[in-house]
Amino acid sequence: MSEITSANLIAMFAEIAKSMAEAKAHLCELDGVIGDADHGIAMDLGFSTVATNLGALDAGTTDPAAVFNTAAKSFLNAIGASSGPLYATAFMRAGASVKGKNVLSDDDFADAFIAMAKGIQDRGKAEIGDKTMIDAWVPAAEAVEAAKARGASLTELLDAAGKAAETGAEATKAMIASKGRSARLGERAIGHIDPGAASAAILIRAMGRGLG
Amino acid sequence: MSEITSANLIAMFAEIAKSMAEAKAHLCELDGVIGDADHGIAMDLGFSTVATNLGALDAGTTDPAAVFNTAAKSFLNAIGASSGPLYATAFMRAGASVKGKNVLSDDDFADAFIAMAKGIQDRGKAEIGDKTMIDAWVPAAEAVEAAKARGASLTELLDAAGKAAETGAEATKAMIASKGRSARLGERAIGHIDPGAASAAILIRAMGRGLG
Amino acid sequence: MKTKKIINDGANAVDEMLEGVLAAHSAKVFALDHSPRSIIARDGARPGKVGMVIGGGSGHEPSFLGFVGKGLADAAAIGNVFASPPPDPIIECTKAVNNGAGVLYMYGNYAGDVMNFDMAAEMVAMDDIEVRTVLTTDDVASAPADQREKRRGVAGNVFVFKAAGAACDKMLSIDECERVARKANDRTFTFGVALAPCSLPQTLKPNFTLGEDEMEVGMGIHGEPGISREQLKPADAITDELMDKILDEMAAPKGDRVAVIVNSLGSTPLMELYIMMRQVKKRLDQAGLELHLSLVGNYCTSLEMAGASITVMHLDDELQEMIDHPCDCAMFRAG
Amino acid sequence: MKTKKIINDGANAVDEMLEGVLAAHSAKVFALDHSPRSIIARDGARPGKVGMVIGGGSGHEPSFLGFVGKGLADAAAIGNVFASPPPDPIIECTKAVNNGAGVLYMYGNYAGDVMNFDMAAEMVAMDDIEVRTVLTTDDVASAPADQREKRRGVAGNVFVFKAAGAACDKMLSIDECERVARKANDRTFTFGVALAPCSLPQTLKPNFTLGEDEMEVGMGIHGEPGISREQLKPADAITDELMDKILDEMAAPKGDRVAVIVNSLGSTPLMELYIMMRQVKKRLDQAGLELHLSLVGNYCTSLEMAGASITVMHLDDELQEMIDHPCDCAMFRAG
Ligand SMILES: Nc1ncnc2c1ncn2[C@@H]1O[C@H](COP(=O)(O)OP(=O)(O)O)[C@@H](O)[C@H]1O
Ligand SMILES: Nc1ncnc2c1ncn2[C@@H]1O[C@H](COP(=O)(O)OP(=O)(O)O)[C@@H](O)[C@H]1O
Ligand SMILES: [Mg+2]
Ligand SMILES: [Mg+2]
Ligand SMILES: [Mg+2]
Ligand SMILES: [Mg+2]
Repeated sequence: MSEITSANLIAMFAEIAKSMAEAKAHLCELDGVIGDADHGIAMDLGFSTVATNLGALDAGTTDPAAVFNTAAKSFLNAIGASSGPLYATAFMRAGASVKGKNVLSDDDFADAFIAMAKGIQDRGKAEIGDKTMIDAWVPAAEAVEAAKARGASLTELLDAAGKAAETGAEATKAMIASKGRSARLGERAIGHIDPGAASAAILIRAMGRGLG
Repeated sequence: MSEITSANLIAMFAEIAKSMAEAKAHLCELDGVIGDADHGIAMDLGFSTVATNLGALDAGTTDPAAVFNTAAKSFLNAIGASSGPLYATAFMRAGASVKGKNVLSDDDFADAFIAMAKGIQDRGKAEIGDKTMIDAWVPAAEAVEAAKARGASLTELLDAAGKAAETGAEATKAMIASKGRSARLGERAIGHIDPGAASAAILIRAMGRGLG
Repeated sequence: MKTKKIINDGANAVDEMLEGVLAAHSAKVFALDHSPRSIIARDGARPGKVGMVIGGGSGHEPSFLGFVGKGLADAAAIGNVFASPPPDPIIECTKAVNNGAGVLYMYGNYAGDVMNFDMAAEMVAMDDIEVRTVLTTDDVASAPADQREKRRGVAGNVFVFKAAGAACDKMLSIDECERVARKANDRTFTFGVALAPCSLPQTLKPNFTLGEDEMEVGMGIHGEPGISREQLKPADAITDELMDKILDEMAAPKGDRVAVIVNSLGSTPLMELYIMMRQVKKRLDQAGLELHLSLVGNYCTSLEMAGASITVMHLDDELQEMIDHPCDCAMFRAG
Repeated sequence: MKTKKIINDGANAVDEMLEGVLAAHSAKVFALDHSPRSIIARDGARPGKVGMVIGGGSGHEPSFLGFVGKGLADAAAIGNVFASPPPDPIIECTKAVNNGAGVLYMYGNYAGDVMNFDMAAEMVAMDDIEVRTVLTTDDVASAPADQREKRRGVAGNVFVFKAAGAACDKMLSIDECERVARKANDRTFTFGVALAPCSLPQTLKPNFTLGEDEMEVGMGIHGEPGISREQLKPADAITDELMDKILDEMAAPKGDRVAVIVNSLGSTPLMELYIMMRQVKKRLDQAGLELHLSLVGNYCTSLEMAGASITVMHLDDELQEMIDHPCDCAMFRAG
């Protein structure tokens, strides 16, 4: 795909919503072990609200920045919680990075993706190794950066991002948490995947499918 | 036995206490089905307190009436509940019926037994067929009356009482309750033995063993 | 499998609880030295005032001991878990709050309580203390309407005691206090459902069993079976079932005022109670009744039983005045 | 097996609960028309007074919405179950209670709440509303003493909010209110145990598992794992374990006064709480500390979780005055 339209973005968010609905119980289980068992509820509710609100937009008259901003506001207001501000910031930053454009090139989308990861980092102040969604998003953003540099197709780029996110999420198993609810667990968190990292990998994979 | 002393009565109450301790869980289960699941607790606590308090008496200087009255007061104060006033009245009536005697003949004991059943009836106002302990006590008292009339031994008399009580208790299975907690159950009480009738049969059997 | 509880020896649970109550609320209540299960209000009985003694089994906290205090009961006699107190603590409570103006006994209508309180009343009559007894019979599930006197007393106790306590606090005569108490009881209706059992501290065994998706309609507050076992329904449907019966029996004309308790049987949390309250309000609105006061929370419990009851008191000017009258107890304040 | 709850659709539980709260307590609180999850005190904000906004996830009732009212918080922003509210209702609460004297944000220290309240604070700063934030960090189980700022806020909220609310009600300046709030938090310590899990209304699945005779020491109020899993012990031993740590950290000199909360996490009944209270009093007596005030009951819950926490606030004259100051909320009264 060489041009990503608002309609494409809306379809992408619909695909994310679909995958979160499917992953809901699984994500709640992961969160139950080291957190408060609601991460699946939050992600499902958040993205289903996003999908509904985006569905009400006229894709023809809404620019990509507005799509991202609507997603941000919808997600935030639907759920609050930790994921709310993190993903709302991600989508606002994506919106800011594509401000003024009517359609996005693959490079524009890569920049938006990188802005998302940066937004989550700025909002949550987590580092790699803190056992959070950052452990999926930062490697994914790095993979996107590399794919962009080598001129990869959008499909390749998002596939690389998905792989990196999955590897990063898997790696949280071995970590002690130092941000979020599980930060108080110490050693007891080891062996359990971080739910936010797991959902990040699912989300990034859904992006690939939604835009593919 | 032709003479029943205070020491014999104290031994009888000790035997009752022992059998209630054994029947505790069973009686709670019966009460759980149609009542509030505490009948075993009440009977066990009540008679263990009776046994303790009687154990502190000097059997040589305490007359049978005083034994019954101590049993009545101990039982009542230990448990309250429904069984408390019913058995306390039973034992006070038994005490009154043997007032002034130092030892009891078999006939005296038969009269005391009959007074107990009468006391429970007076206090609780239940009739035969109401699905209460009365369904065990009244047939037992009738058996005692008949045994006394035919000059049966104390052992025979208490055995007849025990049999009658057991038959009476068993018969409560078929009844709809009209006194006590299960009175609100209507048809749903059918098929379940009344816990107070069950414990009455156990108590009367223990009397036989305790005086035997 | 045993129910987990934060207790020491189950046999001592009631006495240890009372020690904790006295430690926490020594400014409001004390126990008689010679009768530790007689809980007396510090600011209750006074010359010329009708004394008010309530009581019943333990395990229903804050009922009954939590309602002892200025403007409500002057004393409570405390029984074992789910068992009436014996006459002795009732007698001691009576003597402690008697000021010659008579003493009102108020408690739920259960065979055990009736026998023990009646025995106490007979004994104190010998000391020339005039006792009047008003039984609460608010549980609509426990007998047909034409046999009101056979019904059990449940969460409606709170309103009935409250009204009677106010009458006593206003220094009305024993005749008047009794009249108010009877009227309060006549106009109070409770209906509840249980979702899961509780366990007595002495056994730690559930006192009844319910299927995975069943509820017992009309369950008693000691786990006595109710009137029907049904599939668990949505909150609005449950509330409707309870309110249908209550509103029907109450037969209040449009424009009248009511007071409501949405009561947890123990472990049902406030979130669920308020979801029920929402539908209660809808039903009252539809019936044209004005909601004057709502109590939502744990008022008459069955240890950790799951479930809830709805109580509606049909107010008149007098009852409203009594319900609004201030009271200040260890576990309940109003006005 | 699903947990039985009296709800309709789990997805609507919070909003339906709020409708019920408004129906029951319309005299005390209202929701903003344009922001139904912003609950405002009728008799709260007034000219010259520092506004006080609290908030957090639902499922902890009576926290937080029950503490909105005269003398305590002026508003609460309500989140989904166990989830911080988003910035919008916080912003609307802030605007509703702002009177130019500044607004105090108070809430438990959780990543989600911090992010959402901070976003709100950034937004209202653009409207020239001065916001000060005081996080509660009373849970001694959630980080070592030298990392107090990492600790969670749990039932100690009640005392910390109460003290701050009194300072606001006494018309102290924003600097003073903030100082009182910080001091209250610094001197408040909570430690708890969980015996059984709760289930979110959306899933009806227990949010953690515990063995048949296990308890989790230091469990968070959202079911976050605590610091150790132990065999269930007798009430006195549990209370000792909690009090040992609290008294050690509090390090109060003999003769000082304290206020105590023995809090149910949901389904642990009053009987058990008062049995704990009994041992709390013994430990305070041994430490030579005077028990000034006790709250025993459901103050900061986790839906129907079983378990309890003990909170001790180390009073000084100022905090005692703040704790005794009258307040009158939908679900809490004092003074
Ligand atoms: N400061 C942070 N930075 C990045 N991610 C975070 C941070 N705090 C929490 N998270 C992520 O949020 C996830 C939990 O989200 P969720 O369950 O929706 O929120 P809550 O913890 O409020 O219940 C964690 O698994 C973690 O990945
Ligand atoms: N009025 C009565 N007359 C005779 N027996 C009664 C009466 N009421 C109740 N009982 C007996 O008491 C038994 C229940 O006793 P118990 O469980 O100890 O008391 P409670 O009902 O107060 O829990 C019933 O099974 C019944 O046999
Ligand atoms: Mg979570
Ligand atoms: Mg019983
Ligand atoms: Mg009983
Ligand atoms: Mg959460």
